[in-house]
Amino acid sequence: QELRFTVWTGNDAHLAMLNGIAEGFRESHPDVTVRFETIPAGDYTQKLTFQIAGGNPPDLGWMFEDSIPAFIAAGVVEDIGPALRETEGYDLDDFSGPAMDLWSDGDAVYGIPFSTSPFMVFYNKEMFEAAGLKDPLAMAEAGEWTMEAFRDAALKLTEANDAWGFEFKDGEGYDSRIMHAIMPPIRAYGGHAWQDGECGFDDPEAVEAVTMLHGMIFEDQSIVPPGEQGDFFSGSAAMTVNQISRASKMPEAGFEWGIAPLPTGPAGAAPIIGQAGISVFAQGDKKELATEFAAFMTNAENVAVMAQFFPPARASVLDSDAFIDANELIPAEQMAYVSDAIKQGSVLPSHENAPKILAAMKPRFDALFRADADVPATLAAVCAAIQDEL
Amino acid sequence: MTRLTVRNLTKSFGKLEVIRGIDLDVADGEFVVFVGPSGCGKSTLLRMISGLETISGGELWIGDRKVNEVQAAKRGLAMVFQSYALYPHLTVRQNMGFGLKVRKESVDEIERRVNEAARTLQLDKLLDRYPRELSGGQRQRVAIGRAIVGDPQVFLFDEPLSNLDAELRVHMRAEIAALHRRLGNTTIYVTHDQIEAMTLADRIVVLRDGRIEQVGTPKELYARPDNVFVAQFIGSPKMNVCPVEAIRSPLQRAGFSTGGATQAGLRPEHLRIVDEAEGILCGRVSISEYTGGGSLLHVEIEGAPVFLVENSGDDTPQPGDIVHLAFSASDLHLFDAEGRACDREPELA
Amino acid sequence: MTRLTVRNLTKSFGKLEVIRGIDLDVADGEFVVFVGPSGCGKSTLLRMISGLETISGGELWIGDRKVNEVQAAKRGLAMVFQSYALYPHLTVRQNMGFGLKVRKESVDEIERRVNEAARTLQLDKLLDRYPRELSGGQRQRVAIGRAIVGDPQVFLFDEPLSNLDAELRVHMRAEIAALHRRLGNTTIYVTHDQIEAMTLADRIVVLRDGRIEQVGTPKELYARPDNVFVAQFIGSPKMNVCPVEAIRSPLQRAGFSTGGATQAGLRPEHLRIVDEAEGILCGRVSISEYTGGGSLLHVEIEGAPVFLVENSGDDTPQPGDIVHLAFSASDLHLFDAEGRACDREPELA
Amino acid sequence: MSQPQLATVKRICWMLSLVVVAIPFLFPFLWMISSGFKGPTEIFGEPSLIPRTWRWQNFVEVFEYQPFARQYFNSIYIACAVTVLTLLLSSLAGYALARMRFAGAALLMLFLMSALMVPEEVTIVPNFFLMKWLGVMDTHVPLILLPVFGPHGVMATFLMRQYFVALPKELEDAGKMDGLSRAGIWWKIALPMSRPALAAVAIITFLFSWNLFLEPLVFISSLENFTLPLALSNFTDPYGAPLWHLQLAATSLAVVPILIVYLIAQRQIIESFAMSGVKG
Amino acid sequence: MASLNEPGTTVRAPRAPWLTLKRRETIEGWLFVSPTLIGFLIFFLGPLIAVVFYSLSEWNLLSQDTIFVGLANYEDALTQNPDFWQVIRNSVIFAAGLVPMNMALALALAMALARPFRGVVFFRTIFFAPVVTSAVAWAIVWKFLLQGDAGAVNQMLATVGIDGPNWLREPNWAMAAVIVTRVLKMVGLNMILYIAALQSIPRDYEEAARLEGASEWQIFRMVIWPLLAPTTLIIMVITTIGSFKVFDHIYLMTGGGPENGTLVLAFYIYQQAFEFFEIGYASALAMIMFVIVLALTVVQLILRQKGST
Ligand SMILES: Nc1ncnc2c1ncn2[C@@H]1O[C@H](COP(=O)(O)OP(=O)(O)OP(=O)(O)O)[C@@H](O)[C@H]1O
Ligand SMILES: Nc1ncnc2c1ncn2[C@@H]1O[C@H](COP(=O)(O)OP(=O)(O)OP(=O)(O)O)[C@@H](O)[C@H]1O
Ligand SMILES: [Mg+2]
Ligand SMILES: [Mg+2]
Repeated sequence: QELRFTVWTGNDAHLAMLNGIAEGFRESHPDVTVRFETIPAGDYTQKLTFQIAGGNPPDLGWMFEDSIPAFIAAGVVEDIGPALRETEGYDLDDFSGPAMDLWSDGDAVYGIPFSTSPFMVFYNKEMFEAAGLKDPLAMAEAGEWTMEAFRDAALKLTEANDAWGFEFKDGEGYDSRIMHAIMPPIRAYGGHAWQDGECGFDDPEAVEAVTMLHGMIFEDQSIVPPGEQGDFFSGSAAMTVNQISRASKMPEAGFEWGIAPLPTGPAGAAPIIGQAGISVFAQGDKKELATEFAAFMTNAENVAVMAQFFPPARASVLDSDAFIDANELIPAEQMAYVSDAIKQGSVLPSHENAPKILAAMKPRFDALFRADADVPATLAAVCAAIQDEL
Repeated sequence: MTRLTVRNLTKSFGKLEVIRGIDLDVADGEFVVFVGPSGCGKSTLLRMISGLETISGGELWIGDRKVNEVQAAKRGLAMVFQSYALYPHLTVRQNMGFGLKVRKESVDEIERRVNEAARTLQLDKLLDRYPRELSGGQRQRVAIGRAIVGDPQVFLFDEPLSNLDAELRVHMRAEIAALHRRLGNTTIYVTHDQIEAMTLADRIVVLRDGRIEQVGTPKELYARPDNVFVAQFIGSPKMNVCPVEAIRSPLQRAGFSTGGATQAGLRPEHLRIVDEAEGILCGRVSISEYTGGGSLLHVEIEGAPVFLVENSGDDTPQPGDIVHLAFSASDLHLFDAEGRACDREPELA
Repeated sequence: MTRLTVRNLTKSFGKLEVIRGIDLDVADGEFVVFVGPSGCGKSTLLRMISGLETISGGELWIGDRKVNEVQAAKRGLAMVFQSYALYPHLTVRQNMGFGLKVRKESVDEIERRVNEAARTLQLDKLLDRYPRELSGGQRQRVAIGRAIVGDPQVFLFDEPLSNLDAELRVHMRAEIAALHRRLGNTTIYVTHDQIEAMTLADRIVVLRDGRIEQVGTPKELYARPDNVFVAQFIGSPKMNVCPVEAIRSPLQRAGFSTGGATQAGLRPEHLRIVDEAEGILCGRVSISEYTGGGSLLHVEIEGAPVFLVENSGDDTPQPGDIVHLAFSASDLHLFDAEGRACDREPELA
Repeated sequence: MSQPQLATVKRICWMLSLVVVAIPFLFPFLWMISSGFKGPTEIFGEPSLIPRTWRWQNFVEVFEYQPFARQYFNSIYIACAVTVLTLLLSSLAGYALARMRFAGAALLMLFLMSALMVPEEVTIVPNFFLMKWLGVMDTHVPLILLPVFGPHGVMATFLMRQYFVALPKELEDAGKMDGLSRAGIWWKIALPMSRPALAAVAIITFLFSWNLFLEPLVFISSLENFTLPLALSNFTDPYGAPLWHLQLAATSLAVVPILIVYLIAQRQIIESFAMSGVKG
Repeated sequence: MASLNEPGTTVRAPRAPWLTLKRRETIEGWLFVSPTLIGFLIFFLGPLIAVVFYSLSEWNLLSQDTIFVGLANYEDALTQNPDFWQVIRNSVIFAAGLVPMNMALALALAMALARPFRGVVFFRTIFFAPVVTSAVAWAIVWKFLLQGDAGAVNQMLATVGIDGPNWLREPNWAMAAVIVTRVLKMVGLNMILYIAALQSIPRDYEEAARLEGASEWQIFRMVIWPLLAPTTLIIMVITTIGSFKVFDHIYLMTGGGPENGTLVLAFYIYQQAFEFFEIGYASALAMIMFVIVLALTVVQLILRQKGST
């Protein structure tokens, strides 16, 4: 028998690891092979939908955090909760509560996060030294790594180096990564995107946070502005926000670097995590087998294996020294922050209408990211645009 | 048995009736030429015979087979087209052998017959050329060669010479005549050039507007046209036709009776320039066109349209000169109000 | 002052020399026709005169102005194209007024001149039609009308009649002649039809391969061609030419001296069918083509190529008949080995 | 200044202005090819047309990152299949519409022509379900069928018809007299004579298929079934951020061969466009 | 043998067979068109009719729920949805910008390159090259060249002292940028069509006009341009339809942004259907698009009818 498993990675190391896990599964199920199908991330949800609507669903698949609610709402992912609970030696409760929030509804479990990756600040040590600034990690330790400190650092970095102070995630903060750009400050200021069908972008906290970002971009000119390239990894920006998997890009970069937690704000620390889970599709004809494989893949042992690339959500693994030491690129003291962030972090806002909400938000945010934008008014417009979908 | 019989043949394109009931018998071995002005239906009629155009009404017999619904290729005829229609991507040899090949003749047989036809037409040396490498006359000959290899019962030609220059046309015309004499096939030939028709035909069919105006030998048509149309169509330059009224008194003076005729016709080559004494008609030369062997005079006769006069003498009148014209009674053609020729008793008697 | 003077004019397209040194004088009001086989450079020469083609070498004078480098529009000439080149999107009126309009003449003036030209050419009723709504002859007339409204000093025509059918060609030819007589402009006319040349020209220029073969009045060219080429080019059907050798003995018997000539030429219309006694040449009719007024005989004379003979008598010989041919001494053309005409003392004397 | 000198000056000005206009057409290609040799960091650095370091391994990585050779092949074979099928069907139908007098031909022509006015976007959704029903999702079948039978196929049919209408009819009549069947005439006479039109249709069809984007985007999901346009927009890291250096290297790889073919055949291409009825 | 003289009465005269030449032709004709016709019915006409039905329902692709809603989708688009009118406006602006620019440039290039001269092949090649280049490649490259300060275009403008805008970030400039780059991509095709048309205009017309004293501009304006009218019309129809279909270019260059400034109908349909999976709504939009394109084409064809009589 063959299980089709859609993933969005084409990375050889990732696939080797996945195939290794599949190989392990054959010990108990000798006649089962698992075929990992790569669908590029950009079109992943769309193609997956086509496969499902087209009557050709995979048995299992990776799911993005922002698309899972819609899939749950449409009833196309299987509730594997009961099966997991019955699985021997599978400790469902080992998964941290906040991490499971998105994937379960009461007792029903629609997916298991295999990657729970917090957003961290990557920074260029050399540029910090050139600007005569204290290392962010040290600031964090001292509790000084606040939004003000961040803004101040960015400005000084920009002035001291022939580079931007800060780059949004992958430079896509104005396009596909708007939420990654705005949510850390909004949360740090105590705001939220939406809750219970109510838009939060026009709350004072959010307005204040966005105003700060706007000021950094257009007054301080310390954040790479829209339409410009200021790639952190090629040394054109001093700081960026990203997930730790991006550390793999660092050896090429050729400068001293480090990672630090997100800066805190008036509302304290607000770590943010991005998630991806494994789901079993309701239309598949080998659902039981698929569920068994999902369980196998996310048992403690395999989660530890995957931890080399994907930060785990199992508390037991997170606390293990193995995890802390696992990443050869990141020193242990920095990994500790990662670990903390996973446990305390909350996922980015999601919604079953996420694609429409994002599409509705996008043009209003385009208007926001202009030098002469009226921040509160624009945010109000954002809320007006998305209210119907919430 | 390659008589060709046409009975009340009609053809309509949509509402437009193009052939309006043609009856015709072509004897075995006869060379019949269709002439007529452009658009009169010559090609359409020929194509109906060939099978390239469907028949709307009437009957078409080739030999004793009714062929109305027989496919073109199965009627046993061959056609030579105005543009020659040589396949540009095939050599002369392949062009000529094409029909045989389609009919699945053996390679040897094809070879034999192509060579034979090529010899007949002196195409031996050109067999491996492509049409584009041939001159107009050679193409024409290949087109004929292609027609004869199939050994057809009937040959059809649609203006085969109209793409050639004047010189070559005279030459190829003679060749076609020679070929017909040699092979003796029944032949139908379409042209709008009446000289070609005259020189080639056993019988000429004059068409007009989808109807036959007259059928006869070239001589009959030239000497005794049935009507004004044929009279003007056959002969070049064309017959001068004028109302009898305009020249009644000169005619009467000369003793020609005009009966009930309303129109009189005189061919340019039948008008002689004579002394005032002998002259029947008199007019002023408006243009005199020198043609080498002679000259063509445009003569203005009072009350009548301009007369063309062929003058082969060396003493060419100049424009402005007054000339006197004579002709013999037998050369005067008379037509009634409908344009039909009036019986000419003197000759019938 | 609209003489046209051409001095050693040459033209090359890249390496290809197309016009190889032409000298020519056209008098004021003269009608000069260029003839020659296809590709000989007639159009090119005309276009060089018009200014549409640049001049590679030599000089071109219109009146007493050297115009080698003068723009086409400023040379004061008008041209009628073979295709007529009527603008399909403009009415006849607009077509005729086009040149005046681009030269910014006043609307009234344009109106006046177009109407005048239209009257001259009987186009009054057609002024609001589009070219596609006109017959060939009418288009031709509009093309001429367009040329005359500009009141040019010189008219240029490039095969203006070659798109018309035979009948119409005869008619339009006469019209052009009449027009020229009326307006009297210097005119240069290109054609490859020698009958057209003969009937229209004051003088004919025979071109061959970019060079002038002969210049002269139609009569001169017909009666005294400078060389075989001109002899065969002028006259239709073309002159029979054969080696003197082949007919030396009959000629000598008849008392014609051939001098040092190697080729002899006889026009078909100058050969008469006579009794055996009078006959100079004797041959067998291979084809006899009836042409209404007479017939065209293909006569095979032993040792010589086939002779064409025009026979206007009514007693047409049949194929196979033996005929005897006679001609007068003045109609015998003699040429030397290079094809140049030999002086004929009898006539010079 | 004499006339020839004036002409020379005019010519030079003329050429210069053409060169200026040509820049926005040419520059993207130069830039693309040069960027294909740059490292990921250099692309964003100081712009220069000549790479500071030539990074040849981009072109190796292109093939490692995804089955690019396979995708390249997919595009080629799909485009070939579409082209051959389109030529075949459009010439058949175009021939019939131009040459055969059969009841309903005129109406049929109008009917088909209406397709020219309907963008593919309109019918893609039902076609999606049709393909699902046929069980050919994530195969190349839709990418072949839809161009052949969609508006583009109709356009090709129309072009072929226009050309056939203008072809001299006598050759076909000759074929008929020689005993060829209709199909024989079409295959042995009409087709060989319509090479310019076939070439023009082949070129537009090949390009059409080669550049097809929406259909593959909708119908293809697995990497090894991708066609080039999809593959090109798919040089992203696992999180969706573009890998510019690879993308541009791959783009060069996709564009350059076509350009070379075009350069070699450009005279014929222009001629066949000119000779075929493409001009309308 | 007597009967031979009267063919109409011979015993051998067969009755007219059923398979007359005319019937044969009809059957063959339909056989020839049948592959195309059947494919057309299945893959084009059928789907087109289906779209009409889809457009009357609310249908989410993911959940596969279908509810018949009548004309609600149309109502929503035409009266409720503010984006819709912006999309229509964008499409119209896009077409209104692209079509004239494309045609003017194509004609200008064709006029320059219709007659042979040294280097003509080189230039024709350059102008046609983008046509044979994949739209994806073209969009990707231009997206790069048009970046804010770092992009090659602005760098070049900077050398002549112009401070270029942030092309793809400002709605109006973004629209201009997608139009211009699309024109650059496609103008070669129209150029070739115009060249073909120009070459088929007999030179006589031009020469006649020149002889009559017309200037180059007058020749173009009064002779060439009117003669090109049929070609111009065809090109206009094709280009207009094409401009409404543009999807990939915008998808890749701007994704419809910024501020929906380049969100055109084709892209919007795609988004509704394949990003939001709103099949019913997308189908209604598709029908609207169909009607618009149809109307434009008919208007243009009517203009042609008027122009030619
Ligand atoms: N396929 C057709 N459809 C409609 N009308 C046609 C068709 N073919 C010919 N006709 C019309 O039939 C008439 C006769 O045409 P036909 O070609 O037989 O004339 P023709 O005598 O051969 O003329 P020409 O000397 O110019 O060749 C013309 O009026 C022509 O317009
Ligand atoms: N633009 C050109 N480029 C190169 N060669 C040319 C050009 N125009 C004419 N020729 C060549 O010049 C020669 C003379 O051409 P021209 O058109 O003057 O002949 P013509 O006497 O008018 O012939 P026709 O009777 O066929 O019109 C021909 O060999 C032709 O091929
Ligand atoms: Mg005909
Ligand atoms: Mg010429």
